[in-house]
Amino acid sequence: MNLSIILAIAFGGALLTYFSGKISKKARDVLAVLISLVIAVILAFFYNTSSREIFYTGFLDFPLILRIDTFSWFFAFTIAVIGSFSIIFSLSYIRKKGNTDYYYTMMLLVIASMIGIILSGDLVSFYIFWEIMSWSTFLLISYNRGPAIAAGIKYIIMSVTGSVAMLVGIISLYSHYGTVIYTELSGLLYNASSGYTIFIFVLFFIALGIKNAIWPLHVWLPPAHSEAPSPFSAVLSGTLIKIGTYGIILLIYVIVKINVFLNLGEGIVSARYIIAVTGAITILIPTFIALLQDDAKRLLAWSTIAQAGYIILGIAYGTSESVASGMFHFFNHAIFKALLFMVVGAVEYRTNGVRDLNSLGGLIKKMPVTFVGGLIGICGLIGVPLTNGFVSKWLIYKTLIINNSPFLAFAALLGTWGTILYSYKLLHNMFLGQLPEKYEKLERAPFSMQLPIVILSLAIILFGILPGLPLKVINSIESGFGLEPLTINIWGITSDTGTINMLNLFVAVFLIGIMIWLIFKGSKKSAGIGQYDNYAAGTTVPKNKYHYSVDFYGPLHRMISPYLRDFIDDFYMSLARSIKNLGNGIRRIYTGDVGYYAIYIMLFLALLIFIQIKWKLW
Amino acid sequence: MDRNNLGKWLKSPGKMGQKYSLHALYFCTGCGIIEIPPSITTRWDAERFGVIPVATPRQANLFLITGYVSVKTLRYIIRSYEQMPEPKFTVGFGSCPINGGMYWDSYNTIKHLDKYIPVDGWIAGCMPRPEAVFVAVTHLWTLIDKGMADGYNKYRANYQYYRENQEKILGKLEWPPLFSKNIKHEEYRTIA
Amino acid sequence: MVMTTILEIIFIILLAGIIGLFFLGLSRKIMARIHWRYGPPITQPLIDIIKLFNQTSMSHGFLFNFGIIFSLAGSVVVLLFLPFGRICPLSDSGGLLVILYLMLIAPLGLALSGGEAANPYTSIGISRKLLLAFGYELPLLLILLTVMTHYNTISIVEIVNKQFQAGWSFQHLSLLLPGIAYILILPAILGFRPFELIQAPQEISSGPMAEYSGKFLALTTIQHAFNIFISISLFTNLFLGGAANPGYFFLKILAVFVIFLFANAVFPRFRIEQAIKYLWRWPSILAFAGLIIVLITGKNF
Amino acid sequence: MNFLSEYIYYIGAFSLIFIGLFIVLAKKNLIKVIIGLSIVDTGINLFLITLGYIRGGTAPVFSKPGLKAENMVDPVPQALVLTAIVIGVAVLALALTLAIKLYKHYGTLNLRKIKEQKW
Amino acid sequence: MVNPILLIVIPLGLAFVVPLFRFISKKIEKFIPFFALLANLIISLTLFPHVLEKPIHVSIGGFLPPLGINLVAGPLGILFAMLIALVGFLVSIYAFAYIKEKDQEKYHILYLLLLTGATGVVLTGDIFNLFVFFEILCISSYSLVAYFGDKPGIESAVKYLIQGAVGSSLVLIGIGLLYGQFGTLNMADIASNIHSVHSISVFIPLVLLITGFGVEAAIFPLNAWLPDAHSSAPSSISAILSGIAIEVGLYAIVRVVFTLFGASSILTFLLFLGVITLLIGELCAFNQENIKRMLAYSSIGQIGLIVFALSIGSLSGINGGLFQLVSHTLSKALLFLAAGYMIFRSGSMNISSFEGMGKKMPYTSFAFTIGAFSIVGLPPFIGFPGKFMILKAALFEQDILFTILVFLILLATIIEGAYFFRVVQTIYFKGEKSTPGQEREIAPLSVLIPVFIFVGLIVVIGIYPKLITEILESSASELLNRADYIKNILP
Repeated sequence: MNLSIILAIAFGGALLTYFSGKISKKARDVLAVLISLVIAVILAFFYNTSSREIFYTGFLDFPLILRIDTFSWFFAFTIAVIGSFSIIFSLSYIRKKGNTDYYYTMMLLVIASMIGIILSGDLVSFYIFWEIMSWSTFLLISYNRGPAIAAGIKYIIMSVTGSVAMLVGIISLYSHYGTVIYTELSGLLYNASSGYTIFIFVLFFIALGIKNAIWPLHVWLPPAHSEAPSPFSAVLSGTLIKIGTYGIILLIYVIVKINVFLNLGEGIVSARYIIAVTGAITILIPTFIALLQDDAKRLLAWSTIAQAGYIILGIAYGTSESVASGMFHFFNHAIFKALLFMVVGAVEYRTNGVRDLNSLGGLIKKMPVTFVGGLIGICGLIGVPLTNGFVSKWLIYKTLIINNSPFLAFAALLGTWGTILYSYKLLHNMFLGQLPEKYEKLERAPFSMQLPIVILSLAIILFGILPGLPLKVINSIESGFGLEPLTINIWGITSDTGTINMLNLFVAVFLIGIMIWLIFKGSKKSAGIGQYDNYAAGTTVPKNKYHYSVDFYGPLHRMISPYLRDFIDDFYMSLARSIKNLGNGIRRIYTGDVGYYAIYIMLFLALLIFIQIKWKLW
Repeated sequence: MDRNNLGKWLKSPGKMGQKYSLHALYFCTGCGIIEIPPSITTRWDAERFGVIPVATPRQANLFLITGYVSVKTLRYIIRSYEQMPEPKFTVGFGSCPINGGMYWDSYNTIKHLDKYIPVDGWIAGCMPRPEAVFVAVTHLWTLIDKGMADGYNKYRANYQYYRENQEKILGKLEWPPLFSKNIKHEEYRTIA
Repeated sequence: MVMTTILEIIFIILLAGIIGLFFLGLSRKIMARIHWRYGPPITQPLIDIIKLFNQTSMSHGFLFNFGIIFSLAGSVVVLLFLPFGRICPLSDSGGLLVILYLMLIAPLGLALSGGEAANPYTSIGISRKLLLAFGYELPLLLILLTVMTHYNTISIVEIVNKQFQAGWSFQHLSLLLPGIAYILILPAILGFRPFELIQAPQEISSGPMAEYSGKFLALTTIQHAFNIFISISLFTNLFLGGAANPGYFFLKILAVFVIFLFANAVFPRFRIEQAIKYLWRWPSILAFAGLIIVLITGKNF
Repeated sequence: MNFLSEYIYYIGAFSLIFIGLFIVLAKKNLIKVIIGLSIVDTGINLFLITLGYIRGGTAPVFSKPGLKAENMVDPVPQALVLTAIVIGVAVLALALTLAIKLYKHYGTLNLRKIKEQKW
Repeated sequence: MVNPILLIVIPLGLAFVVPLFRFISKKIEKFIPFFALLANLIISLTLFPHVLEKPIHVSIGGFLPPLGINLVAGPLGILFAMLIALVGFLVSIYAFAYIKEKDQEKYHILYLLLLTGATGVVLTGDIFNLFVFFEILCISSYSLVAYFGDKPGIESAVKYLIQGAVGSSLVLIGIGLLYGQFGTLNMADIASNIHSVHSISVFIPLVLLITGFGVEAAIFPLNAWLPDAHSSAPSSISAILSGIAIEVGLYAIVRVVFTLFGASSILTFLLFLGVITLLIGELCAFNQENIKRMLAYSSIGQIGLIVFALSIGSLSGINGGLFQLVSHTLSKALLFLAAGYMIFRSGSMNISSFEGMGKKMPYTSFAFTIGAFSIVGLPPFIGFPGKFMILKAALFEQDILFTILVFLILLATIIEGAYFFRVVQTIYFKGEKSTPGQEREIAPLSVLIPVFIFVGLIVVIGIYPKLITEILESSASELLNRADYIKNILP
């Protein structure tokens, strides 16, 4: 099997889907799902293989290379799977809206380009796919119109900013070392001056950080994630921002190499520490901001930034445990954040686009499967033991504490407790509490929505109990990076400094749960009552008078909201405004008066002569 | 007081539990409420007998009707009573719930509380002193022991009657009937 | 080996339940005595539980039931990770971090259960409960991080062992401050005064428990009992050197509990903002100072 | 004085050019500007002619006997000037046409007022 | 082998035949530019392989180079001729449906003359001849800008004319000075003697020529005519002006600077000038509401980028600059054509009037999007290799100055991206959601065909840039190796 075939299927499939949509809608749906699944299945066969091929030689002097190893397999496979679930989810989500052909094509194009990025073996093809991803994402973010337009423009401007910076980095590397192929570049920076390495680092981090939404570069993410169509939000949040993560790992561990990276700077001003602290800030501030959100998807978007902070923290910290936790958390986050966006999407679908947390409620009675998906999703997000988020978070806390960085650990832990608050708010305000009367007749989510929700929920539990499965892959990636692999078994991790065994936990929780359930079951049965039979000081609960999920964390809101303006966003907006004003000002030199124009010509002539007389240029 | 009688505890734990853990719901339904604070605080300390006030009818099994009951209050009394879990006991406090008392000819108080909800015991007087509360509690113990404090069963058995009386004075009630018909020993719908 | 573990587990759970209920009764008795009352018998919580199990109850649905089970199971599982004297059945499964995480299952479970009740009071109560938890977690995390950094381990068993060798944590200045901070936040963890604002019976009708009746109330009472036991024995293990045998351990936690009760019987109630501000100020500053001292003086082990 | 008589044509040509440019830069009436352009053209033409001019030279006709090549005027600038004149006329004609049209639209030829196309 | 002089003769001759064809049939006249440029395209394509081996030069009238006027068809010239023929050909197809006036023969004559002028400029080897062709180009473009005779058109044409006339006067003075010093008009001849005279006598003509041609090439601050003229000309002419006229002006400058004067020291100045032009163009375009004005300012920016790239002075820099030039020609022509037809339909040049165009005119909108992406430099479109090559050339200098300039260029790219993406969003995502009954107004085939040929070229060259890199490389080396150029013409 050839790697270029995957790309051919992916890109060709995207175009094919568009044209098949002109013929038959059924065929298009089937084709879209089929293509995404086929990519995932083909990628699955590449497990534990490594190969490398030149797939195109026509671009200037650069042979474009594809390669696969465990590292890229891990990312590519995750992306393909999440992508295909999102497409399955889209089947009914998108049916009500227009432009369906366009939607599927762009979706497949985004997935294809992401896989292209992951599989590429040199920086030029990395960049090409990166840009294709950027613009196709842009075209899909604005799909919902209205506020999505501003979101899209914000995204693409930041994205272009990042990618031009990265382009400079790539070309600079090429001009220094004469190659852009990972394997040839790797370790070459060992001899470079640290100033140059930092230059390269900064350039790449602008691009990767914007895509990964590291804190001061995150401003595109909340509007983009919240305004995009929900299945695409799942792709965005679950996989697209992880492309940034992939790039960062690639940069640090493949191109720069771990030994150079760890020796870059000293103590607190080392690259490692600075990036890790940035990661910690990325955890804290967005977590607090997420607490204040009233829009379900915007809340999840801020949460995505915060979780990306964990990943960055883990990857940049540079111990083998932290890197493992970063990659494991990437995997977990892809699953549970995709799941949560799908849950919100299902609710949005049934309630005709309502995402305002203050006007939903009580949907557990109407959409139980979706609710369970949401519950498991937030458990994974929080990292409740026996869900997948737990092990990755445990690893990062542990390595931070053992290696004597308690403040980073504090940030990570506090972020988790903030996560509890906002994720509970999400669940409570959508599914729990009072069911508004207008939603009395709501139906369950359609099957094509329930299917990915159920599978992803099961995956969360599965990888929570058997963290060894992904950790095994991560281990072999780490040994490729020159890090010491962890000692793992299928149930957990053993080491001198701290051991975790999910089997013990699972059995304990399971048995005790069963025990308590038996006690519960054994005692008197309870009568079922509805929400209108509530205690309300003797009165009946009024039906549509008020809604008590509004302002759920009011007291905290009052306390912290003055300190939590997104001043970074304000900064960027004022920057944009001042560029606009500058442009408007500069435009005034074209006064419309031809006399001035003639004077300009003469002035230019005078300037040229002056320069010659002054400096003798030629 | 047989609270420390281990044999009785083993024989009928439910009954003993009911006796010595009376969680009282006391709405400020009338002037009688003024006697409740002394009885639960330092001077008389009802907690020695396991009588403590609770905040919601869900957690309560003793309903104290403290004083006169106006028509408006009756609605809330009925609602709260129906929300209490079984077994539950009602005690009318003062003479007004018994026969109207000094409001015997008032147009908007009810004269006989037991027409609307079943009452297991009465404390006469205007006002009864806190000691009288304890007398009522000990009396209630006896009734529970003998199985005679079964107002909640009566309510179930004669629900039509009560509901009719309630609707006669209150007009149509907002909540649906608690029991569909007069049921003797049938549990209502269970799910857990 | 497995048999001993299982026996240990059963032993710990039973003992913790008994001790927790005893503490609950004791607290009521001591409170009454401080109020110049006679007070209920010390077995009163048990009587309440027996009664509650014999009552009917109302349920709002699946999650209403499940949340309670979830919450209680979370509390019980924590017990298995805490050294009780020298007994700690699951000492090798994650250490203090797992305990931290498992401690959050209980409030989460109650919150989920209460959430389905769709009662206004419940919603307000849950909101307060989670906010209060957020409030006390900030100092608590700093405290635990100080301890873990000081001993450079995440295993609570090892922390206890090291205290056997080198004396109680209280002897080190760096851990004395966090220890005091822990005592300051203990009422918030347990929901005692002045942090009774979660239930606040006069205000929001016992908050998250407003819809609980019968067995639900019984299970929450048991959970509360476990919670008292867990948070006090965590303190004992971290700062008072644990104990070599269960009896000695019991005496230690009893002493801590009684001191704590006397300290807290006289307070009125905070509002939620005041509570969070308080928690983020003094205990956090103390714990932070401890952490700084640990980082400056270096690790002792 | 010698300088003046030596370079009189150049001085004249460049004076014309600068006068024309000044008119283009300073005047606001379109017609005057066009006249200025035309003056510039004339100046340039004069300049080109001067380049090839030799004082007392003859026409560059080789077939005529008795004429020395050194005394012949360079014919190329004259050819250039012919072309340049044609171009100048074309521009002038076009400019005037446009001026008429412009006047129809705006009712004025004041270039300071014709400022709709700007920024 | 075909004589390259045909490239000039065919359109020039046919231009004046157009009125004659009116007598035969009025319908036929619009096809004359089509055939003329098709012929040109074919001729330049057939010349192409020969030129790569050895530049062709033709002496007109049999006089040998220093004396007579000669044509030099080097790789650079043929590259430009090919571009001119291609764009002219496609735009002439576009004009079938776009130019609807009764008396169209003026349009076609002037159109052919414009292209004749452009082709002449790039093919000639004589500096005065270059000026003459340049004037043909300029005069026909003045009149084409005013073709519709509406208020903005006339105003812009007048302003364009005044600036252009001043510019060409300067050129003519410069040529006169050159002739006065060297006694010859042949470029190769001048080039071979350029170092024999005092530098002050060289730099004045150089400065005059740069300024004069700079007006047409729209270098800042000589570009004030451009936004007016581009926005008020007919869209087909805007496409030609933006895609060809500016480029030809640029060619003249490049020819003068590289071949005629070999003045590599002025390149540093041009480098800054390019960056400033780029920044100012993009900043001015940033908040434009008029789509064509926005595209015009964007052209200024792109010219700045090309000037920057050419002024790097290395082989790869010139290579990148020429690539960017080709890419700009194709993309900007596409953008003007697509936008032009959308303006034609919506009746307004305001960007907000494009709302919902994505539904109404799906193909045109799609083409516009491709053009916009290409201009911004997104792969896999033609703009990307161009930008890539320029950055590569700049960074290969390994100079901190170049790094700073590169960052300024990228800043401009971001600004450019911002306003182009805004338009793309307006086309697709703004306005009312489409209703099922809404009918599409698909553009006529004669619009779609050229537009989609442009799209095809943009995508194909974007994916396979090697298609044109060969000729670009030999063009670049032609520019750099003055000695070869001189030797070829004056053996």
